[in-house]
Amino acid sequence: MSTVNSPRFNIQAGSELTRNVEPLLHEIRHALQTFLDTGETSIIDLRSIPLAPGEEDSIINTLGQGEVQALLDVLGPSEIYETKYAGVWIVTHYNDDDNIISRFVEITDSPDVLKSQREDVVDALNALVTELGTDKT
Amino acid sequence: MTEIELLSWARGPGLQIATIVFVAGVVIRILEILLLGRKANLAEAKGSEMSNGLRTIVTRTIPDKTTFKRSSVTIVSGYVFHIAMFIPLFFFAPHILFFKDVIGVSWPSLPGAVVDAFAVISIIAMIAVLINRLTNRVMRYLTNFEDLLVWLLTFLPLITGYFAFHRIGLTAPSLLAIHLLSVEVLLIVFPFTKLMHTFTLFLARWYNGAISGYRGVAS
Amino acid sequence: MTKDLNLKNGSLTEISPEKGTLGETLRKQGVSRRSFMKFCATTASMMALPPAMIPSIAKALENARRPSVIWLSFQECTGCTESLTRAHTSTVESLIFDSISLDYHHTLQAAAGHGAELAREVAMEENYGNYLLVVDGSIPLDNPGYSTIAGISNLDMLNEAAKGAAAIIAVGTCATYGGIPHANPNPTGAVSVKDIIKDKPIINVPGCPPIPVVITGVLAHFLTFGSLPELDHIGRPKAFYGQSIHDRCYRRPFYDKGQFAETFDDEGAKKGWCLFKLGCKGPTTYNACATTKWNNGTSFPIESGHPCIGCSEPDFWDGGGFYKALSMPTDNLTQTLKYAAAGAVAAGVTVGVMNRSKKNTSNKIHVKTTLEDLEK
Amino acid sequence: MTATIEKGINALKRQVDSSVAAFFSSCVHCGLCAEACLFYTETGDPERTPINKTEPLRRIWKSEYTLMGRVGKMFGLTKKVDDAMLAEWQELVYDSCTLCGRCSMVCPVGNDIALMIRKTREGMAAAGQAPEGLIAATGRSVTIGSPMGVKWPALRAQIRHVEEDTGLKIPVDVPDVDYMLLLSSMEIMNFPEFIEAVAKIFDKAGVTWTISSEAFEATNSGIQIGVSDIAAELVQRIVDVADKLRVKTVISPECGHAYMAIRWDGPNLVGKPFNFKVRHILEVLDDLRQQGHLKLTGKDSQKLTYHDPCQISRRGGVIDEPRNLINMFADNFVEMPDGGKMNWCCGAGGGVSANERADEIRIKVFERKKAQLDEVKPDGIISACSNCRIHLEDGLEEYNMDIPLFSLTETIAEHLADD
Repeated sequence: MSTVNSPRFNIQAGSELTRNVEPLLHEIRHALQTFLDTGETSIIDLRSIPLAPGEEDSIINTLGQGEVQALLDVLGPSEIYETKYAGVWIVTHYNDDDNIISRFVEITDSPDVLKSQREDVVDALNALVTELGTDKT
Repeated sequence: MTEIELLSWARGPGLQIATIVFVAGVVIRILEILLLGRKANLAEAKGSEMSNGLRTIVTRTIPDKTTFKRSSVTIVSGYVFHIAMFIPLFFFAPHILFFKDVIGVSWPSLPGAVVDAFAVISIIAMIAVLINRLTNRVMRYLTNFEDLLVWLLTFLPLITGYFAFHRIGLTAPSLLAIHLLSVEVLLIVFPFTKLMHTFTLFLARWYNGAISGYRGVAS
Repeated sequence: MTKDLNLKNGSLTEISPEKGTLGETLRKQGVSRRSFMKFCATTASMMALPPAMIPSIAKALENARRPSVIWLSFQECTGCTESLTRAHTSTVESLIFDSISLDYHHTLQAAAGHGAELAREVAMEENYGNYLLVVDGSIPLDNPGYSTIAGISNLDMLNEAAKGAAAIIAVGTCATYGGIPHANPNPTGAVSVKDIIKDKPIINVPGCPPIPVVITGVLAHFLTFGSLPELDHIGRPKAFYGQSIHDRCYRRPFYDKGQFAETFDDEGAKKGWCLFKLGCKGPTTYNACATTKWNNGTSFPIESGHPCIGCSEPDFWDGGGFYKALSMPTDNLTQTLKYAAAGAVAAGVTVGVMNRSKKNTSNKIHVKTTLEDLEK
Repeated sequence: MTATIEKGINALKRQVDSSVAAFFSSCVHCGLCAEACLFYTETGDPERTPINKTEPLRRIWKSEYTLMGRVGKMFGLTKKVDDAMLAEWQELVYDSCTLCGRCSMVCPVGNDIALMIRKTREGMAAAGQAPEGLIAATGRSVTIGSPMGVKWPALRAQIRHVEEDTGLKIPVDVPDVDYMLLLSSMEIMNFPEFIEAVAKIFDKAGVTWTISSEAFEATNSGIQIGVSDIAAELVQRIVDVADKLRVKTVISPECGHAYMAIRWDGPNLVGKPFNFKVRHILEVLDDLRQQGHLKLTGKDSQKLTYHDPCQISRRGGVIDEPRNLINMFADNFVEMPDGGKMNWCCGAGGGVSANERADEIRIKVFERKKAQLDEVKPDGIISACSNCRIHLEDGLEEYNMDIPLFSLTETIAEHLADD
């Protein structure tokens, strides 16, 4: 999945490198608590935080894999899955060349992008109508 | 002038000018001293000039017990400041690289945290040195404009170095440029002020030891 | 007329004479709402904006008007355009370019000769006061003949194009700070855009080349907010140039611990230790390489084992050599040291001789002191 | 009647050599020398800081022999040395310094400040800024032969007394002997027991010696006032006689600066090495001890301490010898704190005792010696300098301290074994 980020050098990956791994996990914990208390969702951009090679993997590995997985085909693939901690989702967007272009941790019951979008539903109806050749009116 | 241009100037022409003035000044000053010459002693010797002169260069580093007791503040602050200053100066990796580039010799560096700690100690000690200079009645009496100027010019590289290390206040190139410029000012005034004691104290101690040693006294 | 030119133009964008909103354009292209959301999320990430802003970005982008963009290339190597077109290979970033009307770019456009120049003139006229002017390359002030396009000197073309521009984006270190053409001894008298244009907002996107997402990020910001991003004291968007490479470098802990690679193939290099001693300019270089990375987020120079050369800073070419550590003097001090010392020995001996003759004089004029001489 | 500021400045110019230049270049105004100087510690006056006393010499060095000084002089920026300035410094250079050299031992950069003050006196004296008392003493030394005005008949009378008391013959003007004994006027006038002691010891040891009727005075006012020309003249008198009598060794008596003058400064003043050796009486006695020619009897169980005269110990190098000798007869010898080369001066050397104007401060700074003695609380003090001895007596009396003083040579004579 993340071959792009696998270390090329024998760098001792671990939290002591940038010291950002643990604080980030705690941030997720706080967000989950808030979500439970108030229903407020949050999104963390993994690319906005300096991480050493291997550290992103370390976060991903810690969060683990849960029950739900989805693969989207939207201008290149996107991958969404729930971690072993319910309510914590990993959203990874790839480009056509399967390179990660953005990656988020979402704390919510279901990431918005997973849902069918109103505009697309409208288009879908139109398309279905055209397909069936039925006049709406 | 952008900060990078300033940094380039400080690393290039600024450093050249400072080095020329510093090296030429120090060499001229030392020759100026040595070439004055000293008459050979015609009295029958009781001890050796050379060996005691060399000995005193080393031993004069340690104060005698009574003097230490009587002037402990001056001695402790002075020693702490000097020693703590030499650690960042000679054991901070970027500084070692500088020396390596100029004189071709290099040695192991100390971790940033250690260097930083000594820099802080040195800064505190320098402030103590200043306070002592302004409050100790003898030092206050002896202090002239040059003493204060030299204190300031020694303090600036330390404090700017500390700011550059921690990137406080300005952008990194500006901090680095200011640090280098402060060092260059120090180098330029060096040969013409009491900063020369860095070199001449070895001469002075040698003469003292030699004069004493000739008479059979370990000074 | 406009339509014809656009056809000849054959730019990266869909030819769209009416220039509707971005939302309309995308829908026409059959881009789904989900894709658009992905695009917005990625754009936010790219611009280093907090994810909470994604909905407002989506709204703004949807209603954004497609601006006319004129791209002028002066003394440059086309590396900036190459960097940008690499960015273009990824689907999402391409939307940014789909959302502008690139009316003139002499490397990318299909049109040639008088037609190409006419396209520029027409775009300038039609969008006077509203178009974005992108410049890569430096401008020679020495002899205008060093770099001309269609017989027009770079200086004249820049001055003319700048007049009607809403803003100017200087792309690459040449356009922002003079770059390699400006490097000592600067034979063409190369200068940057901001050295010439004083009365327009200029965004500097330095780098040799700049990070592609930084270029697209700045465009996205302009599209999203219709304004320029916040700039630092030398005109760079703070979102990308706010922190130094050193500050965001994953090798920073090694620097702090004093663990350095001494050569490119020693144990330290293999262990990924800090490259400061190999000349890394990370501490004085402000850019986003360490977080956005290159080649679709693959890595950045330091991650590949090479020190930062400081390409996004002014005069990086004249910094005393890429492999000379920052704390080293840029010139040969050893030589200076030797000459200064040699000269000083001569001067010192002269001073010494003067001192001695002065003392000899005092010895000569000294008359033996007797008892009578002790009182005035 | 012919001293001028120009002569003073010229004299100071002649004093600057590489050591002085190195010293002044190294001073960082740390003030440690003040704490080594009894004239500062006992008065607390910062102007009495040793290095400050060298200011006239420093100004001349700076303006005449340094690059910046030369440039500064062109623009009139250097501090001037003039009559008023020297007059202001006179009390510091003469009254507040015994040239004891303790400052030279503590200066962290190694400045021999005592030497610098000694050199400063050359300029002061040439400019007519020496104290009256010292000028008068110097005048007596040159014209009469002794700073106290002691002439040969007076010594001859003392010798006769000693001969009568001891039954020993004191050799006078005998050529080709091993030793020629010099005396200080103080010994002749106040402590003739010293002559007696030497006569007894030498008699037992069987050495050949003599006293010269032409040159018996060991002290040298020229050194104290700071006029090398006069000091050289006084030394030359001794050299001439010693050469004439072809003596092997000239003995400097129990006097500190006399030893400095003849032993260390002498050859340099007259400009050539001596044909004879110069030894302090304590060195001679210690030699005799080593050779087994000095046999003592009886041990003294009193608590005794030794006051190191500065010019003999710290400045002269005779430190171990007195201790070797004392241990021959003392059971309970105690060092003073800082004893040896770091001993504190009594406060009367370097011409201070010859300078009446300094009487008050001389007694004041004795408090330092008093503090040292208070720590040891000795039953007796031994020393080897009659100038120290006179002043110690003054001081002990002034501060109501009842401690007897002994001359080391005399004490040894008292312990001589009867074979």
